[in-house]
Amino acid sequence: MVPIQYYMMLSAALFCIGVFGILTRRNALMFLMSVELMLNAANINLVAFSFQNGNLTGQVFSLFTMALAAAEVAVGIGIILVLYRNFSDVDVTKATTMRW
Amino acid sequence: MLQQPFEISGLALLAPTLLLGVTALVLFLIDSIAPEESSSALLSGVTVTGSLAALAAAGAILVTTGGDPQDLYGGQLVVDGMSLFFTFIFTSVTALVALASYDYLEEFRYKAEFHSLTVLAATGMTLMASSNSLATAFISLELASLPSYALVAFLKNNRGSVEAGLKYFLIGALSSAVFAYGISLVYGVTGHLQFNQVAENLGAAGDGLVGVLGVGILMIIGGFAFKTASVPFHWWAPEAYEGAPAPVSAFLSSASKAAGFVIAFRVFTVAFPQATAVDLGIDWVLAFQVLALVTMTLGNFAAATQENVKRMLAYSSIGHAGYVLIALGALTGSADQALVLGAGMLHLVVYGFMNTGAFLFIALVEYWGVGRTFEDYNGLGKQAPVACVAMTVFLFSLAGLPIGGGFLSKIFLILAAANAATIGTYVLAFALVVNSALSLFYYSRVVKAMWIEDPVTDLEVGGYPTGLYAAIVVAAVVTVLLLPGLGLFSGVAFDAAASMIQ
Amino acid sequence: MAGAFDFAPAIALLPFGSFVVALFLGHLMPKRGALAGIIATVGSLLLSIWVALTVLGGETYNEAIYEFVAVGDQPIQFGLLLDPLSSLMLIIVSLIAVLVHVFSLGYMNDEGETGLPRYYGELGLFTASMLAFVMSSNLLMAFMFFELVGLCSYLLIGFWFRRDGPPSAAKKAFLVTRFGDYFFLVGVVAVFATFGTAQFAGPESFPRLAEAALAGEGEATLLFGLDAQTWFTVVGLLILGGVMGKSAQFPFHTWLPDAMEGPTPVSALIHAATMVAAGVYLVARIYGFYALLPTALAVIAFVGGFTALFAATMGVVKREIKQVLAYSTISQYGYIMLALGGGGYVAGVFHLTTHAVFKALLFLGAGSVIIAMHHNEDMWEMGGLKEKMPVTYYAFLSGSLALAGIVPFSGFWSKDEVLFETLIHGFGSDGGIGIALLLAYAMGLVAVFFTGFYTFRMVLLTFHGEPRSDTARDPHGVHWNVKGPLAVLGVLAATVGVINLVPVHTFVPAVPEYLHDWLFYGPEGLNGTYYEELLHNVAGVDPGYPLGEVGTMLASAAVSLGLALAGSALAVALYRGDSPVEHTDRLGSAKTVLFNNYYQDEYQVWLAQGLTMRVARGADKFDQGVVDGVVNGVSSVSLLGGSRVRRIQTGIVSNYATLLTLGLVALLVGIGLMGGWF
Amino acid sequence: MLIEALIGVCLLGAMLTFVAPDRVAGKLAAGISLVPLVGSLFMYATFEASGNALFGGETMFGMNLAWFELASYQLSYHTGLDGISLPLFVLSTVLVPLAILSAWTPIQERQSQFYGLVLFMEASLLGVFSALDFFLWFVFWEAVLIPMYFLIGVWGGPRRKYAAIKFFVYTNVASLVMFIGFATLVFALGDSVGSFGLPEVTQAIADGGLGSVAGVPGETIALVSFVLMFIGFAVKVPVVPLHTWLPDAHVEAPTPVSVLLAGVLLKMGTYALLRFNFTMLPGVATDLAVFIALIGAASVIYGALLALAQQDLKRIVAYSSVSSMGYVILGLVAYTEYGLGGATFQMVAHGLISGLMFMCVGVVYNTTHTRMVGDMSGLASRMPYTVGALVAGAFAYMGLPLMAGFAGEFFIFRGAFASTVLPNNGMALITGVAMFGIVIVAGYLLFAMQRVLFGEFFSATDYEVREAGVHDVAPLIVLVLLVILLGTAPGIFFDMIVTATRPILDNVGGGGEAAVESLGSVLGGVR
Repeated sequence: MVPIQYYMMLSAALFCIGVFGILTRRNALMFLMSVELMLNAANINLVAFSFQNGNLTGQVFSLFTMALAAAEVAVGIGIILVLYRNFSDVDVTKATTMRW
Repeated sequence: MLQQPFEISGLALLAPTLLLGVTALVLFLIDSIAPEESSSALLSGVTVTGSLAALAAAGAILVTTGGDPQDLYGGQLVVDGMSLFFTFIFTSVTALVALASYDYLEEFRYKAEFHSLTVLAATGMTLMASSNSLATAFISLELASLPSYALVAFLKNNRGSVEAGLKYFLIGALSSAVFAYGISLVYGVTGHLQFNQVAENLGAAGDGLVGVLGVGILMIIGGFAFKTASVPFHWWAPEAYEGAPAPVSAFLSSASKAAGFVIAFRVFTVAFPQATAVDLGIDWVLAFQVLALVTMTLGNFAAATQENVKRMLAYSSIGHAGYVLIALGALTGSADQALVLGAGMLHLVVYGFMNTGAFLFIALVEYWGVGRTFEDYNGLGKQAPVACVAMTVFLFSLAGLPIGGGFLSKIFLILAAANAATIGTYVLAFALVVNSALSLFYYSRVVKAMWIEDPVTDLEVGGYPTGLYAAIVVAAVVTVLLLPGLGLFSGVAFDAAASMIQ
Repeated sequence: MAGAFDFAPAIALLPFGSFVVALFLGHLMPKRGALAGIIATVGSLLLSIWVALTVLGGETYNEAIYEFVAVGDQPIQFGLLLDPLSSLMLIIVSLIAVLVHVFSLGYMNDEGETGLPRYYGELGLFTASMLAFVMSSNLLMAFMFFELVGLCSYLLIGFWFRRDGPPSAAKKAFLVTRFGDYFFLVGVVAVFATFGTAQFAGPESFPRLAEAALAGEGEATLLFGLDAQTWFTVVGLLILGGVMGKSAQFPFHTWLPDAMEGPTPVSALIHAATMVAAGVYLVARIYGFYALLPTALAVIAFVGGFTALFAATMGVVKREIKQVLAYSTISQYGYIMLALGGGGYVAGVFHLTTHAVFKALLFLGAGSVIIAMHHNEDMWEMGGLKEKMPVTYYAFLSGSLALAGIVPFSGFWSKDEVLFETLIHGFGSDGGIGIALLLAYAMGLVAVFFTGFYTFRMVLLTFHGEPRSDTARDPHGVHWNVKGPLAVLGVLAATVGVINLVPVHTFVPAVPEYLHDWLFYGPEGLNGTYYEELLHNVAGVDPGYPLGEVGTMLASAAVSLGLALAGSALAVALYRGDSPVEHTDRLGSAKTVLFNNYYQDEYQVWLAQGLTMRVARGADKFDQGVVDGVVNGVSSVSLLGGSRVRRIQTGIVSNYATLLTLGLVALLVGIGLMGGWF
Repeated sequence: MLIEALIGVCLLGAMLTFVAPDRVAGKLAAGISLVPLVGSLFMYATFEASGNALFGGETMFGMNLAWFELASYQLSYHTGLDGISLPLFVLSTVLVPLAILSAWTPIQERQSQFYGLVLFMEASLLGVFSALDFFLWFVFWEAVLIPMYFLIGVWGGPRRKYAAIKFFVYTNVASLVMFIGFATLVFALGDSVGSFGLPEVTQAIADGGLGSVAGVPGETIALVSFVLMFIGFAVKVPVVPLHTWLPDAHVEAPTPVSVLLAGVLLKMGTYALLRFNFTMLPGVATDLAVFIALIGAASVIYGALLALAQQDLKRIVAYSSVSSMGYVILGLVAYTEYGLGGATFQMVAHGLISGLMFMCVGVVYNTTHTRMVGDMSGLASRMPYTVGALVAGAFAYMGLPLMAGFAGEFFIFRGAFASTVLPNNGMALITGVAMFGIVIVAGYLLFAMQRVLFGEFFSATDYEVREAGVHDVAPLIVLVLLVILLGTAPGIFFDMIVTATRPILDNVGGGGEAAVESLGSVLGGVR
């Protein structure tokens, strides 16, 4: 059996990649994808721990997470659409009419 | 007590949530029957009725059960004094916002969508209040958040609104990912998601997993910090509140913040009891102290020099999040924890009215098209004395002057900090004093503009919208009445807090 | 049956009533309130005489009549103390008040002054306060009325408030006396703190308690760890501060010459005969306390002797008639102080009495001259008034002879006794006090010469020679209401000395010494006999007669009379003739000093305006700059901080994400390190 | 019940006035404010309670109802008057109608709002002096700020916005600091007290309920909360160096507001000091007596010096208030009957006198439109009654006997000089030095009077200067008479004050000896 630590390292790595993507990418879609990576890192953890702990709670919860992620993307895409309509760009750093 | 799913009593206990959900569906229904000519009055009426019905249901349940915790769905949800108390806040704010939206939305299409999104978010918030498991917490949090994103970006041809929505959404998505990851770590260590079971298994972290658990807990804090607009997850708040339609700002800054706090209260008192956590070396109380300090200071200092009233209120809202965080930061072993939590709850209930009222006043000003800066408010008191009196009440109550309940609830927070009697909480108490003084300064800038300054240009307010006025006046009256009448809530609040602390 | 004492409160209340009536109804009355004042003061005079007669019958009165407040067993009361001393003073005050009221008819009404109801009201209030002060049974009550007479003095000096001079003089008078009163007030609270009571008389009075404490009996709270003698001396000197302020003793004398800006009747009443006497009266009143304290006595005597000489020298060069009289007043009160400090209780009171009479006379005489001269006070513009106004002249001359101390006028007797008493006590006492008294005596003696000089310089310049101005050639006539009081006082000034012909009594025991007997056989603890015992037993002040009792007396009298005559003769020599000339240039550089009053005003003005104002302005700068600067600075720094803090909200969502992550990591690391996770 | 009725009248009156048309608002408010006046005089006439409300003494005219529960603490609606609070209560009800009268002339804009706010403030003031539960008291205490902010901010002078916000923020911070102090104190009492009622807390402390909290000994907690409360109240008093809001507020405030500010609001500070610090924590007070006394003396001298340097009449009077309130601090810390009683009496006396002075200056300003000393002179010939009142007020300020100021000051001096709270008669020394204030006060008032009132008439502003109207002068006369009345018969208030301060002294016990040995423990305690 694969030790739980490996799963954790995997998920941590995935999470960090997601964070890195958020910090470096200006494209809203890339931003969204990075968030998905982070959520999936959580899902890996949940499933792995579920297996480790011997209950199904984690697995069930990971299903919910996926569903929510999808919903989130739906809303997100909508917002990105109107962003494009108003700012003619999907660069998240372009929308800076409000600051300070 | 083992509750069977779908047992009739269970459904009855969830009546507020269900009523709100049904209201949202009814709104969709109305919209789909007559998408073009749906009247503002009808939609607002339905929303207000639905919210008030939920409010009444919550009250009825509270009276019937006396606030005793009632587990539902195997303990995934719980209905107790705390959840009902916050349901009261959510539904009141929703009703006020819906009432105000009657005028505010008059010119817009998609009124029904607006109302149903509000009600759906409120539904999510009531579920958050009842969540008794990290899973339901996450789901209900998302249920509250997703409609909020859409609401903020509701004015889709307005760059500000869209930008606000984007920022809110992006930070929100990031935060929920952090939150989810934190949940997964906690689940990994304890093997459970339900709060009481998490608490029972916290000890499992003893064998080398403290770090994992600690990181998980702090990430969960992050999720709540986003919802409550606390440092360092507050970044969305100034822009979202400024850019969003004012009623939405009111809704988010009052109800959504309260929702974040109720789930935080429950998680940290039930799932991660302070004594156990501190024994393990996970001093989340300290973390909240730091967050409270930074949040209130940053919020107030940034608010102090704003030119835009709405943005000032947005920052002040961050400041208030910092105040309420004292309720978590003062949950030390030495504190009377019921007092501390209760103080936070009371501040949120008062804040629900006064802050909503203040933002609704902004909505009124936007409705008039007067302008957004302090100077634009000059001489407004002569034009619209009633609304300006109400705004004065809101602002002074926010500043903690005894014209409304905000006075008592703020000093209760100081009291809570003094009660905990550690160096950290005293620092918080004095920080609150300093910040409160600063807030008095910038709130009174608005008051000064309204009453003391002479208008720069010929100011003409355009009409006296009934719905907005009604909402503002109701909020003002309740705010004032909460000064002598806070006792109506204090019993519930302190009992609820006490029963949760055990 | 109601006796005199039952009506005693009316002595003060009557003039108070006239104050109210004159002030509020005066404008409706003929003579604008003067009648009310005259009636009231005559009533007071009659009652005072009745009281004095009753006291003469051997009765005294010392009762509380009004309880100000009461806390536990330490009430603060208003009471009346009617004994020989106070009843004598009552008569003096009410008598002079009557005369001054009458005189005012001529000086104020006939001259067509406006604001007369205010004038008479204030006179009434003054008289009431002064009489109440005299009757006070305790130190606090005395202090209170002491202050009230100060108020009246302020108001009356500033009566002509439309001019610039009087308000300024009034302010100065109040301020300088206030400075003395500060010490007095500290003394009053010190007396309360020490003894728990401020009663003048009775077995529980503070002088008696002090005596007991010095004898090692009884209880007195000594402060600052001082022994009883030292502490009591401190208290005594504190009270003396008020005395010196009111009685215009050096260095608090500067206000009195300025106070001459007030109407002349006011100068006569307040700044010569009565209010200024309040200070020395107070010393006499609590003589039982001072008699215990040799150091205090020495200070009193020394201050008195110095002031007598100091003021007399300044009087020599003055041009205005009232200025001469003002310095003379200061000087004469110096003598009274000298007497009291020198153990001459009776002598002091005697000189107080005679001085009140002759100085009131001189002021009223000067007032008469001033009326005649159309309010020109410069003596060098006068001359030759003797023929034009004989009544004034002879009355004035009587007062002048008394002032100069020429036998047999009243001033001679009293001044002689003052000097004699000081001399013998100076000889008789051992140690420092003896030397101090002798020094003080010497100064007082020298002052006699100057007194004679300035007195007759004044008389000659005013009344003799040829008129030196048109007004002097054609003076304004005066009426009966001016002449009447002058005549009364002129006679009194010449004769009042008979009340205490001590030297004569020594030779001819049949000649009575009324005042001596009157004061020596008063009520227990308040009489001269008792004071002598105290002086002897406690203070160590004893009489000594180097030339034998009679010889010393004769020698002393001869010396002082000789000096007075010498001074007078010099004045006559210099200023007689039809057209006298100024001789001040002969004084050389001393002239400048004297004309500038030894620069006393300058340094006091510097203290008030130069130093204090500078300190005040400095404090104000400090307050605005530092204290308030900190407050405003905190606010500015906060707002500046606020405007900096908001800059981190850059508007770029990627930055937010970065900061969010950094914040979370910082929190993780911080809490983790503290919890020992790693 | 009567207290509530009067507060209710004020509140209802405030609302009524607020909606009344401007032209009747002044008269309406004056009429309404007569009700509390009559009520409080009735209270005075029928007052027969003795003892101190905080030591279980009988109180009158109040109520005690449960308000709500704060966790394990019961908050109550508890009011009542005792010998300390009744005089101040009466003072408030006397000054408000007079202030309203004096507002008729200068206040011409937004009158109904002005008078409404004044009545609202009266309600709060009455509450402050009658509340006996901490939270209730604190509500009133803070509520006073709101009308004051508007009254200064809307109707004030050129720098009114600055002055208003400065006053607002400064005093608000102070109140909250004080709140922390009191909260700390109550929590340190632990289970020995179940409420924030002032009598309950006082009793619990007196019974030795202060225990150690989290290893911090009770004495230290008492010290800390004393200092916090002292700072909080000191701002209100105000005590040097926390006074700088006062001159600004006074100078900018319109006359009637200055009257109330100086007359009543400052007394809230000393009243609270007496009620809280000096009643509840006498041990700490005597331990810190040397500092407190020095602060008091410094206020006296420094405030007077500042007044000396001013050219604006209002600033002069404002700084004199700082000076006069310093005496009150001295009297309080003395812990003698005359000291405490005199301090309380002085609150009332100074309330009347400073009110009188501000009103006089206000009348002068209404006429000449200037307050600068150099801008006018010789007013006495044009406005005799006003000047008469001003002279009377000035002399009362200087402590002229038979006027209220002297009585208060003398009691304080007498009490403080004899006090033994400091070893080696330190209090006598400090008092003696502080008393020099009576000379300085005379100095600046006499100088100002000489220049403004006397001499040739002159006015730098082109307004016709003549005697003010009846409703301007009448309040002045009334106040002069009251000052004289209180000065000749101080027992009117002093007697009842003393019955109420006696329990405080009893609680201190043998103040004298205890204090001597406690100086050492101060240094120990502070460390």
